[in-house]
Amino acid sequence: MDKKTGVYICHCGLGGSTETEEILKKLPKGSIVKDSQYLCDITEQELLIKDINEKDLEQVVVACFASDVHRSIFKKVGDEVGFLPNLIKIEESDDVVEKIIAALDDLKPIKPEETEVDVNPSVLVIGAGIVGEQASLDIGDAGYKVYLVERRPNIGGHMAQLDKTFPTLDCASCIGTPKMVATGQHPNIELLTCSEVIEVSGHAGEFKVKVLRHPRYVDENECTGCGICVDNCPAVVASEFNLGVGPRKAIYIPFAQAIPLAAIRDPEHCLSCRMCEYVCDKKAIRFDQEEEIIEFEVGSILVTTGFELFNCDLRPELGYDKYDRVINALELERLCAPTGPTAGEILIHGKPPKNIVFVQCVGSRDKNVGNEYCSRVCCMYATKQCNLVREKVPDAKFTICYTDIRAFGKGHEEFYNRMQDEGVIYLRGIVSEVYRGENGMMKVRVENTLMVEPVELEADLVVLSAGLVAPADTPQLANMLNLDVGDDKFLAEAHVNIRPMETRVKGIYMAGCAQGPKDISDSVAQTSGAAAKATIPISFGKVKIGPEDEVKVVKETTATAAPIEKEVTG
Amino acid sequence: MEFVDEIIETGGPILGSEHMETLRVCMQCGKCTGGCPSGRLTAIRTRKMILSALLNMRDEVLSSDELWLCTTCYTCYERCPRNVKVTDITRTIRNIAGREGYLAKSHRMAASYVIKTGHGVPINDAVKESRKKLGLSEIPPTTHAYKDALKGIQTLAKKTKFDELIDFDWETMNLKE
Amino acid sequence: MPYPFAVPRTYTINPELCLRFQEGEGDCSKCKDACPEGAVDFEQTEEEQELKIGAIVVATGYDEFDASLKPELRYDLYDNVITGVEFEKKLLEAEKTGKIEINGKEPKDVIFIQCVGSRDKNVGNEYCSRVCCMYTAKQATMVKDLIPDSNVTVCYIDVRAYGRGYEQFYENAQKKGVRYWRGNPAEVYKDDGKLVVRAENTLLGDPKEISADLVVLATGMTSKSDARELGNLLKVPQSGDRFFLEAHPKLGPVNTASDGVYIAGTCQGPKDIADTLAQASGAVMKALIPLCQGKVFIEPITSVVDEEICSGCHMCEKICVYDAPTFDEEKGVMTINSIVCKGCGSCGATCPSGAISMNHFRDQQLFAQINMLSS
Amino acid sequence: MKYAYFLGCITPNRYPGIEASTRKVFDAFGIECVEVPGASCCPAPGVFGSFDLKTWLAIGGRNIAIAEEQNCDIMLTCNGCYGTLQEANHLLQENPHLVEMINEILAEEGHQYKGEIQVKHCVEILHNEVGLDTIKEHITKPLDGIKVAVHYGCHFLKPSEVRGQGSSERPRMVDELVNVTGAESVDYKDKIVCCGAGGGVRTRELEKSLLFTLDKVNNANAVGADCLLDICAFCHLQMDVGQTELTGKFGKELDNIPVLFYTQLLGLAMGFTPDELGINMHQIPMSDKILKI
Repeated sequence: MDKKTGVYICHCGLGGSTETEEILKKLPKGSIVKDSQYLCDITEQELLIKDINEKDLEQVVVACFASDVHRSIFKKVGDEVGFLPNLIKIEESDDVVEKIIAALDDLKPIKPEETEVDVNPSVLVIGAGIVGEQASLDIGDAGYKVYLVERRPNIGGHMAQLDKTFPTLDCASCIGTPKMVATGQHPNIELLTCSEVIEVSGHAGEFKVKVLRHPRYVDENECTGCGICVDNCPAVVASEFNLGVGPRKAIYIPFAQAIPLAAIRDPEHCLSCRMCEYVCDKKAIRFDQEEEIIEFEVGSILVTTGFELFNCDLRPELGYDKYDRVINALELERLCAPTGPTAGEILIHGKPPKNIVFVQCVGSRDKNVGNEYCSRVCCMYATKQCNLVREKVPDAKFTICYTDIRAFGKGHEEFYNRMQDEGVIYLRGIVSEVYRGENGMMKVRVENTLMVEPVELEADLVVLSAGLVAPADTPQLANMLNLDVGDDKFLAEAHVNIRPMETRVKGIYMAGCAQGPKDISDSVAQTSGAAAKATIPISFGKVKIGPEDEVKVVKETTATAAPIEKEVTG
Repeated sequence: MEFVDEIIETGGPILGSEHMETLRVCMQCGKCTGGCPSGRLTAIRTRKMILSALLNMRDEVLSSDELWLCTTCYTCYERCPRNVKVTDITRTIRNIAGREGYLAKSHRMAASYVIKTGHGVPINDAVKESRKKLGLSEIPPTTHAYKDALKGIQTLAKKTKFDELIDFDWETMNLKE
Repeated sequence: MPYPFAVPRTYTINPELCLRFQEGEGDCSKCKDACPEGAVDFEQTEEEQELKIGAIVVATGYDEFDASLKPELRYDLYDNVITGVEFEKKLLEAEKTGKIEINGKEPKDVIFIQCVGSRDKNVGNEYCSRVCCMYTAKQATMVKDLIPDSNVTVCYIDVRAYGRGYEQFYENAQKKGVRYWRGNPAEVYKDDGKLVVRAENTLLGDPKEISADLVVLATGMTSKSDARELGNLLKVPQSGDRFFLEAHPKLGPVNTASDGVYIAGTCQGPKDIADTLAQASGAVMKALIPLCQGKVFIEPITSVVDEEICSGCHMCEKICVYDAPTFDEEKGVMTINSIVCKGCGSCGATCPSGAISMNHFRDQQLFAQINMLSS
Repeated sequence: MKYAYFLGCITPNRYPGIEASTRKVFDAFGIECVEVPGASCCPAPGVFGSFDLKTWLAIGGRNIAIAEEQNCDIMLTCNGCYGTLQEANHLLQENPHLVEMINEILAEEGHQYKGEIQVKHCVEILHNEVGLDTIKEHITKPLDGIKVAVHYGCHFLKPSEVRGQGSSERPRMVDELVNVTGAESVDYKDKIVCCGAGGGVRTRELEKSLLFTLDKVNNANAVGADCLLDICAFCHLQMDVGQTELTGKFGKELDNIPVLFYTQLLGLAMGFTPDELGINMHQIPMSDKILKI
């Protein structure tokens, strides 16, 4: 450490430092230490350049709070003096002197030089729920090629499973299906279902991608989705799409509006009777199909892998694994949906439920199961489900047991008020346990915290408002793409406030629930935002990258799931 | 000092400060009270006790009879979504209540047996007979059989000032009146 | 300059305060004389610029709720009842001085009141402002940091810590000793020089009085006072909460009823910075699509004028909010600009001679719908 | 295999049958039980822990220290003892400053806590170390047709983060131990709920504490159980004596249900007589159905 050094301590988040003298003592002769306000401001930077030139500083350290977002701001400094300041992040709890001196010990010069590379005018979108679809449509509409990779046999994600959406009570199929169809037909979107990204290398502008395509055992282009194979298949198993509420065959079409509309054979349950092959007019069945690897290059990558539903078995006191009158919210959604296994008829033990208790925060706001965060959607979807059930069972009574009603989005509070007006009881208190009473009905133990009184509610149906969790294989995905994962196990953004769609890797963006729970509106707005981020370098045609922007290949396969649809938690 | 801080400082040295600090983060969801086996049968309201402690209502909490209706079954502790160590907080609040003179006579009596005999539930003649019938030693190999060991317990009680806490009279070997 | 790191980094003269612009005051020019760059220009006047653009993004933000509309909280009466924004400025000062001062004294008892102007039909704002729970948690934490022996109480109805890291942030405030008090305060009054907040603790079922040196009102967001004018100009309607209405909450959260006009951020409804920025980039994407394509597609359902019947009475021109009909001087009839027409049908309904109909959507279809509904 | 049998208070001083049956069963499996000479009250976690945590920890540490002098792990037959000794051991093993504090107190009597042994419940040893297969081999009189309402008690399972016995909501260990005897563990309402005795409630508020027991008895009877089965001497006392107190002192009506400690049930299945197991010393007499086996 013998170089003449300039140390600048910024006020942001720190309120300045009184210890400039102390730091100066430890620096070589000719160094300076300055306490400055708002270094991100351009005039302050001009002063910095002046200092560097006048005092012949050989290196500069800027200590500030948000070092991770400010790097690009000092571009002007780099251009003028030939090197960039080293930014070190200082937090309130840090010993400022110690941290700065420690940073000086191991200082590597940062050259402003970046390589400019051409941008491949295409984007990889991983995951084809509503978020992946919308991003693909936006990018495709802007005129660029999209590879949309989906692990399941069809696109549409969780939204396809919903009946209606809050707070407007739009039919989910009515707004989701057109998006699916548009995605399936878009000339710029290449849809790869039953597929998983298994390797990514390269850098922004030019990522090399390997995709593993699992066999569908049906020729997607030949199959018309007529369903005659399904009708003739003798093997029956529970339908994943309907969360086990209804059956499916070993060769099946997950749901009527599935895109691509093609059957898929589930080899695990197939009896190999080859009846499907025999009955198919189009000769579309391919028992000999094998998995294949597809390789291509893209300019940007967008991760839209969504969420999984919390596994309610992890809260055994709620009896989800024990009682069939205890179901999770997505199961209720399938029961309500006209496209569901009961065609929208809600029957519990053969009768429409009259007394329904919703249990909020199952797997959310719960450090006990490792999920401290709020899932953002459960308050409103429970409120909505009261409305859905009421349409079919007009005399049903509803109680929603909650801690805080988080009706924060546009129109949410209004919807909450409306349902209160219509008689839904909001009981403040989190359900402690559920058991079966002598008459076979469920008993729900909960404190009515506003009455300071523990009560037992009787219910013929208990709905667990299960929270959203990161897909189980998020760590593997993050590993492959060199991304970070947050404490909440969702993918981490570059900065939670300022760069919510960017990742630590240049050229890789994310949107929707892959980044954390959010509702459809917020997801769709965010995904268009991420699409913009991915499109901008492409429309420029060039992007600047530094050595740190390379994605290093992680040599391990991340392929995890079979091609059949998997609802991990059901 | 705030009551919350007092609770944390009292329990911290034995149970750990981090353990006790969880008291602060209660979000009042009521999961504790909702599942409390005692609350179904008695007047104890666990969440209210925690809230009262957080709101610095020291006297109300310490003097309440409900404080002593927890059977330490740990149901609340197990289920708390914020991992508040409710049962240990209850035990600690009772420690403070004890120092403030809220120990019931019956409790002091049970404690005095330990100083007197080493056992909270000492042996009696009938059980001695039963033990013989079962082929066990008439007197169990505990402080009942080892008088020096009993002295050890008594020394220990003096050292921790447990005798003072329960108002034990060494002269009469009984509780002070 | 409004604040030190303002962009553009330029000084502005407030004519309402500048002596030069006051009637009869005349000719002060101290700033002009002092400026070495000669940048001060008293002669500047309003000017109109015409720009040709392909898309418009509205990002006009919000106004803060006027706390004096809740008179029971005595914001207008007591100077130690302040808003969250005002307190934020105090905290900025405190960052430098290390001290919070209210009327020259460090407050020991601080009460934050949530939902001031939010979730309140009484003042016409039924909606939640989405940010107050968290900015209060931040401010309350800072008070505890700066004044460790202070009593900080947050009066709330629901703690809406929904975003990433929010729940931990809320918990952290609790760890620092911030008290959360469930109950919306009924009123604030002064007793013996000290503020008293009357609030039920709904979790104990008791009405109580808590005294305070400082009451901070977590004022919510309202739509811009001139949102209606801008909305009229751009043909962007407002929703019931007076914020701009998106085309569809799910299919088009940044689109509006006007093609090519997009909305982002709090002009569409309250939201935090992360959600605002996500939505802003989303609006950019929508604006980019036609720019990248160089072309736009228009909806097929537009109105058409039957020139044989049209009398050129201009009735349609008056009713149309999109300025689609214009008068064809040569032919003496109205014509419809199909690019701006939204196919809303107002003109057709208004036309006294029945000269206007909708492409691809005939009256018969409409009547069929009406019959269906009425049967 | 050798264990230091920590007796506590209620096992030796109220229910010697528990002690006798445990010794017999362990002997049959070739496990030696040595004494913990001069051991005292554990002392009870919810009672003494509520009075003074420091005294509680010191006495608990003392009992562990004496057992350490026997060079083997502790075995016990009471959830209260388990709660205290297991938790005290855990706290002491994790916190050197507590060991220092305790050893200063114990020095005078000449004991020293070292932290070298483990504290195990008798059912834990039977399930995890003897194993269900070995137990099955020793069953000579399978208890076919006996319906057992298992009562786990609280401090064997909870706090689960310290006890490490798995799920506190859906425990399986004792049910498996019951089923291996040929008897059937039946599900009943509030199976994992407390007997009501702990935390000093029995001592201070007898009638209220017995309300728990009343529920227990009614819930077990509702599913036609032949007996309540416990693994804790204190629960055993609460449920056995408690029934007579409920009908006697407090005039409640209930159908008495016999109460068995696990090693008593196992002993029956292994061919020991009710007299040898001290079953006839209970307040609530055993039913003929059980005695006939």
